[in-house]
Amino acid sequence: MKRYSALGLLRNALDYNRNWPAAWRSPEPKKSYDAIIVGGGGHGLATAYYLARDHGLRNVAVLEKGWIGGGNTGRNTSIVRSNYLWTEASLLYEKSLQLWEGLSRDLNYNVMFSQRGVYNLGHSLQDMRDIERRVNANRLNGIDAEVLGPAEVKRAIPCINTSPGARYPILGASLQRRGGVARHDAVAWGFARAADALGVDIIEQCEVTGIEVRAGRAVGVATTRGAIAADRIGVVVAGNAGVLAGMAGLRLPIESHPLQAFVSEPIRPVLDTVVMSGAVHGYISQSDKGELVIGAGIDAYNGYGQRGSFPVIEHAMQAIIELFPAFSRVRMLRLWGGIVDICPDACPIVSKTPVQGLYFNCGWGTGGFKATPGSGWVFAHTLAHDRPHDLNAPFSLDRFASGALIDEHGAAAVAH
Amino acid sequence: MLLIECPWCGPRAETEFSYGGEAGIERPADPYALSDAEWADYLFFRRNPRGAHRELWHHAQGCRRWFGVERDTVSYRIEKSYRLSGAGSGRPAAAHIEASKEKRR
Amino acid sequence: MAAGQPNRLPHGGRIDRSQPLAFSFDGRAFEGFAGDTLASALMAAGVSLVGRSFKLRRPRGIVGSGAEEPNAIMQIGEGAAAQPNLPATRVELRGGLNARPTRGWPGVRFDIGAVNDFFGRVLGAGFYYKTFMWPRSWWKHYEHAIRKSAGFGQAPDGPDPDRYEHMNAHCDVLVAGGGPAGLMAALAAAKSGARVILADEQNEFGGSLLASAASIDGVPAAEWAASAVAELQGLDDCVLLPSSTVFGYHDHNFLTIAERCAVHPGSSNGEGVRERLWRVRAGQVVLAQGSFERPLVFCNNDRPGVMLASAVSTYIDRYAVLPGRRAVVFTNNDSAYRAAISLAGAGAEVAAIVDSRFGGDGRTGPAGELGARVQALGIPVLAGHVVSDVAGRRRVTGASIARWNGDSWGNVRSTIRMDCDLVAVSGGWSPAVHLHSQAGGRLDWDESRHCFLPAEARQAHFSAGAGNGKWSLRECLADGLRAGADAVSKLGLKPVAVRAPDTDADAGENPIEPLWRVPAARDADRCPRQFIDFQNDTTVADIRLAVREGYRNVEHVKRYTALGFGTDQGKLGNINGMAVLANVLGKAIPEVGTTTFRPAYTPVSFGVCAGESVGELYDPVRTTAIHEWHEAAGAPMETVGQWHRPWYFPRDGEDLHAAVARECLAVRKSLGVMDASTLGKIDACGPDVVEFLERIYTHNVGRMKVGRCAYGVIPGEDGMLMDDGVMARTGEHRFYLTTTTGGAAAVLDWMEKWLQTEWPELEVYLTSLTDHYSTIAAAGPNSRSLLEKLGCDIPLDKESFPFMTTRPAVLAGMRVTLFRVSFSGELAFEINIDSNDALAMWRKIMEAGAEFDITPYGTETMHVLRAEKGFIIAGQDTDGSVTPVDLGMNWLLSKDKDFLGKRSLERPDCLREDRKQWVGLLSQDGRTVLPEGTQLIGDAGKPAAMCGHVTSSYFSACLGHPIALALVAGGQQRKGETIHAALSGRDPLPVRIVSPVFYDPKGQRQHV
Amino acid sequence: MSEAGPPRPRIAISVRSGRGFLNLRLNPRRGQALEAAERILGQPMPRAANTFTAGENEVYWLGPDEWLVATGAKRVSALGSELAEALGGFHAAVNDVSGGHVELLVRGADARTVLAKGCTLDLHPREFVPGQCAQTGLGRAAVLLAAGDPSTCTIVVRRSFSGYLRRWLAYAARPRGARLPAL
Repeated sequence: MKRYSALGLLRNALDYNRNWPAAWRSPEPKKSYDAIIVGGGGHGLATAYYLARDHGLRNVAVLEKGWIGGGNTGRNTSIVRSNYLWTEASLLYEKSLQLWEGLSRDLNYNVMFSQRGVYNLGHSLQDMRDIERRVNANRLNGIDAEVLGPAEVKRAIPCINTSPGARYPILGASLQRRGGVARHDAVAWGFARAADALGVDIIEQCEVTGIEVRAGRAVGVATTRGAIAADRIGVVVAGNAGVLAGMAGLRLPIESHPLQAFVSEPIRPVLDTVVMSGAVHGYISQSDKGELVIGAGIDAYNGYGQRGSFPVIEHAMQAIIELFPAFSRVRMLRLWGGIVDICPDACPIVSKTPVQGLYFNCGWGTGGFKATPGSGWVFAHTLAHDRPHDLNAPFSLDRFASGALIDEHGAAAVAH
Repeated sequence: MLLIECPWCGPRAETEFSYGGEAGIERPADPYALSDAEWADYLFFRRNPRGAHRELWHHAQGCRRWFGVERDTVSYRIEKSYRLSGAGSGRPAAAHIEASKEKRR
Repeated sequence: MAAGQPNRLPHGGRIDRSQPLAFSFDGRAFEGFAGDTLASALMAAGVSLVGRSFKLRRPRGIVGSGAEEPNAIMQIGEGAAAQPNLPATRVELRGGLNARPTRGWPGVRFDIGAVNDFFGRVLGAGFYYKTFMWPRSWWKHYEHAIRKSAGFGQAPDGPDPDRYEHMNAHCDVLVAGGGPAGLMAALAAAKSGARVILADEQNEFGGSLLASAASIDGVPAAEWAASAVAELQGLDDCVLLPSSTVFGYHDHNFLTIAERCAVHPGSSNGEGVRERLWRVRAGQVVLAQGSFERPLVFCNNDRPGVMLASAVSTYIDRYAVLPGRRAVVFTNNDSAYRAAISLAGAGAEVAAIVDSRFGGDGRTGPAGELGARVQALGIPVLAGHVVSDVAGRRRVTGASIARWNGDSWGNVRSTIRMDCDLVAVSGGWSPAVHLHSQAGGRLDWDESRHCFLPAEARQAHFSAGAGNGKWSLRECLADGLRAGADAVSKLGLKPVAVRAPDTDADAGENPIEPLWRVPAARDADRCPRQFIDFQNDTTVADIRLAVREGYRNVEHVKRYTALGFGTDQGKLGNINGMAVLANVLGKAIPEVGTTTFRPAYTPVSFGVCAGESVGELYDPVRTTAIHEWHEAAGAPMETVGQWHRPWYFPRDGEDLHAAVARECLAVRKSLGVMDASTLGKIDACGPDVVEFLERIYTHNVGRMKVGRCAYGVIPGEDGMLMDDGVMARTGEHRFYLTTTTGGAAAVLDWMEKWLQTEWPELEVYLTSLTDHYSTIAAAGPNSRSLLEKLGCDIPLDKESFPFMTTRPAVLAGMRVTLFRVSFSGELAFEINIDSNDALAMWRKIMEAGAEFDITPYGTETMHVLRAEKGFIIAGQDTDGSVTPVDLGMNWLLSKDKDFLGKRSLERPDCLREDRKQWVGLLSQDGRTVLPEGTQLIGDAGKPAAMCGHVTSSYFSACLGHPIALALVAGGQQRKGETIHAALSGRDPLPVRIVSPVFYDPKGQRQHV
Repeated sequence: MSEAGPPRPRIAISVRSGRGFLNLRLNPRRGQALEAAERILGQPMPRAANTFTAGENEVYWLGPDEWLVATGAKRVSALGSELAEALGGFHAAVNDVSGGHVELLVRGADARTVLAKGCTLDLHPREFVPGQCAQTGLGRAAVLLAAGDPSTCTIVVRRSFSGYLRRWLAYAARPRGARLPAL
């Protein structure tokens, strides 16, 4: 891999940018691999990267049915934080956040991880109890967190409405200063480039149509580009996990729903942090280009259509205007939808399965983007050692039978 | 915004309804006869298909009836909606009622 | 010529010269006319530099005349009524309008940022992914600098002074677009008796007819449009929506339209409506939104003065503005010839029509009528030539013209140089297929028209007119008529025969020949910039770079180069970009893929999407029948779900703590009263009601005698506590159930779902009585005396009316139901009364209670009193992960029956002994009130594993010390143990695990 | 306050006081329960979904086994007892819900247009004809709407939402001079 550098940028510019190499190759699939990752989203590419970097597994392919990063990786609001309620969840997301903090250098690709802070607003006494509980738990887990009053929120975010007369007045907030946003496409591209440099084959336009299981062991996949054998197969396909599981005769406790988001036209910088609210459902940040990036709620029905119902968008607009009355005249530019796979406890499954050599990483719900490096890191460990890392052991498939759910629905109303 | 046909009130806007998930999940007659895994399957595991889906909707702002809908989860097109206690509910409702009456006796 | 309007033509146009309008742009004063857009007025005034591009800060002029405009992005107005990012082409001029350019510092005419243009090569596509990484901690500084140049306009600085609203509408046929095709479709549908809505984004119907020189049925096109509109207005059930953009086509034929009602931002003053969102459910839809002209891609094609040919015509014919004095027209199709004719007719000199076609056969121009007209006007046609570059920086000063051999990627040498101040370009047309695509419709590449056409519809819609690839006026009219009739037939109506009008418009006989990139003197990476996306500065070289770096999928290319991500959403550039990409990849255009369009077709304000549900209407405030008394008493309100409940009742100067201490003591010592009306209340009756409730609740419901009350909990099927409340058996087959305030709707839904979907054989009727009954809780040792004083028709002594029973009664002359239940642990009565009488009863109670110093209390005191007694608040002490067993409620779980959730309690995790269990906590120091949400740790050492958290915590005035409730791992077996509360900024505080019942553990006080 | 300026929508909103309500549930296919109720009410019960009958009382269809009887506040108690007695032999539920409902009357040429701002039903006079009723949403509240003549609608709303709904109606009826195309 030719490393990017300031000097390289200049040199290439002088040469009219005619000598930039491809960021990743487009190889033909081999007959067999040590490991196959199904799904070329951020999580899958990260898994391949960490397999190659940390576990010495370089004969690895990432199979992507479309184009890499074309699923939820490219369809989210790019928020990164680790201030989850339950210890199990917060430690996993914290691992991810720590990886984010060095990711640009690590990958030699600027993923523009911007630690501009994440505010979770409280609008009722119960919200504030939940915030207090979560912040205290985060701190004890070594995760930065603080509780702010409405005046401090107003000082930090001048355009927010802290009027006590609001329908749902802001009573306070939690703040994770290390949280922030990143450039979503760059994450997929950066991991792809770095994994490719370590020998990983990234194969686009290659749809997996079957998983071959022999004597309880997964031995390969059938694809639109032929059969490919593999010692182990990791499946990371948000929005398709159930379909892939079905190919191996497995069932997953997942339901897929539309989740919508939208951006405004680019405006001059007015909001330099991330604001989330559960009661007044909406979350918002402003991109480096100036767009307000806003997440709406989940549509209630199951849906794979990558689009949702308009009233959900209307509601998000109302929520944003509640919080930021001045944004009423700003205009929505683009609206889109993703598919979120949701587990009963709003926590992911990063797990071995009853099929030997077949591993699933799914059910990230609305929390997938922020988990990208951490998810890949623990999944790579799970594949390489055929057992979960301590961090993802609680997120195994058998928790649904034992009842050991990690219910992030409960107190963390906004699980984005 | 979907247009959902309530079997009693006719087509109404989606905002009048609440969603109830996959239809036809029957509560096991004897939960204690089930292993933990089987119980978990009933509790948490759903078909979640890409394509035709039988699901429950509740006319929450209308007649308060739960009913069944057959909808495609990709195109969102609704093939039909049906009363749970009537024909086409996907489960033989009348027979079911008789059977459970039996059980109670 | 109008004063200060050097480019205004002396005659013509659809402007009102009797109404001059003064406006300002960039701090300078100008004048235009009513009927102008800001763009036409600026052009009339001779302003050609109106903006700067996003990245390279290149000087930019007006390119188009409609929604596609990428350059003239304006800030209109100021303060709270400001409107950022409006394209000048879409701003109707009004007197006093204040417009400012949105890019460029210190100004649009001199912009420091223009240095970017010189460093442009470094700033190629994706450059920021490759840099700003060293040193690691510096990204925030780099980003700070990058953000400084973010965005176009500025957000308003205060709450929106204007109003918005929604309007739900239903129609048989919605016609999107009121040009020739749309008008014909609407006429065909409406005359056949269909309910029609016709929406057009412009303030006048007619679309292209408003700037057309053709005549229809013997009258000028614009006049014909006006008469068609008049005819539609005369028809029943035809709603005409001008200034209304259909911006979203959603599932199930639901469409959203943004209507601009008040032209002047800020002028509605809270009275009128600025914008209205039409939410339309349409039987059929006719999409007639026209088409966008494509620019041509050549060196420096972004210079001010390079304009779309159709826009040139529009400025001349509709606005009577001459965009240039000496023009070069550059085209690969016939339509630009009309611009040449318009220019010549308006007195401009057309130096040449440079037509890339006809190079091979030696002809000098197009055959047919257009060719003849151009020839008659003496306009030279340079066939087989291209404009390869233009000169000038802030305004075009000349064009370099070269002979073209048909190879887009070879090099050409320009042989001709022409002076000019305007280059009118046409690269062909792209139908506005956005709504068709939003509706799920596929797009097909048309090899003869060289554009994407709508393929078969996926919802109930038809495309018509230019949006359907029908370029000539005659075809548009006929196609609109056809689509209208098709829509009507699909609805089962009989289409009424409508005659297709006749027109003298030319048809354009010579086919377009594709020209996706004009070659230059040097190769595509080294030649001057050839822009594809003007706003985002995406060039041909950027696309080549993206492909070189492996970003080959069209979505990767778009994201890597920002192509199509501007406020114009690629209306001008996307097709050119895809074609160039296809060229670079050596693929056919349809192989590269198409874009899936998403709403919004053009940007829409947050305000109009939100509608009226903002501010106090954001969410209903639910109030009880006694609410006005609480307000008059000055009680601050607590938000509980949608309800406003009195939090506490401060007496002069009291804070929360003082008021609550006083209220608590009053209840314990004498008499308190609270409004508990928000509790959910359900009447359940029927022959199977006992069987039903046995399945829902955990206790033995059947053992309750008529007249008895019982506390019950409802677990979910996962065994976790969902809700709780007191129930009363009011008859053999009848129960009165209460739920928590927040759980009322959910519990009723839960019960109905089981009844209707799983147990339809059970005969039970559930009726919500939440709003009908108000509930007044009178608590305290003197509560019985209060009721006696009010006058009650039943005996109230403890033998006749024991604890946990209910009786109908007449109290103070009013019919009530009394419950001897207590959430405070004191002697207490809950009075249920028809809400119509509740306020009167409350007042009587206050009056009668005076002698007992009756004290109204709010939710906070209620919480303290129940905590002293160890009663849970579902949702505060529980969080969806807590079972009744965890709460120490084993006594409530019947062994004799199954109930929902029971099986789940047998799962291994639910049987763990170290589950978090609910206990009481006492601060060892006897004075610290632990913050709710405090985490608990085993010992004070660090790092400490958390073993639980505080769910409720108060100072108990009655006990004289703080009390807390908590969930602690294995807590029920650890009573007496000391653990630690991890307090922020302090040493961990030792706390002792105790029983959650702090007060009157034997429960004697409520039994008196 | 000055009333100058463009006209406001033509709509009048009033609260009907002195009303009493009964919620009635019975199985219309079981025995003669429906007929028994009709004898007490002295008028037919609506059998078709989303219709109501007007006589001495208004009887609104709420669901396949549920009706709302609107009557005078003074009469409601006796009527409820009579119904309960007459239906004693059937699986039926009669509940006085007078305290739980507020009835509003909306009149005027623009009444339906104003309602359409917050209601997704098709309120066109040809579609929502006299004798029809519907439970639906209005703004963010659930309501029962009943069609009188083309310019009159009755709204029944739960008491705790009535304050909100009246504010919503006041807002929706307020704008001046807006084009309000007839539905």
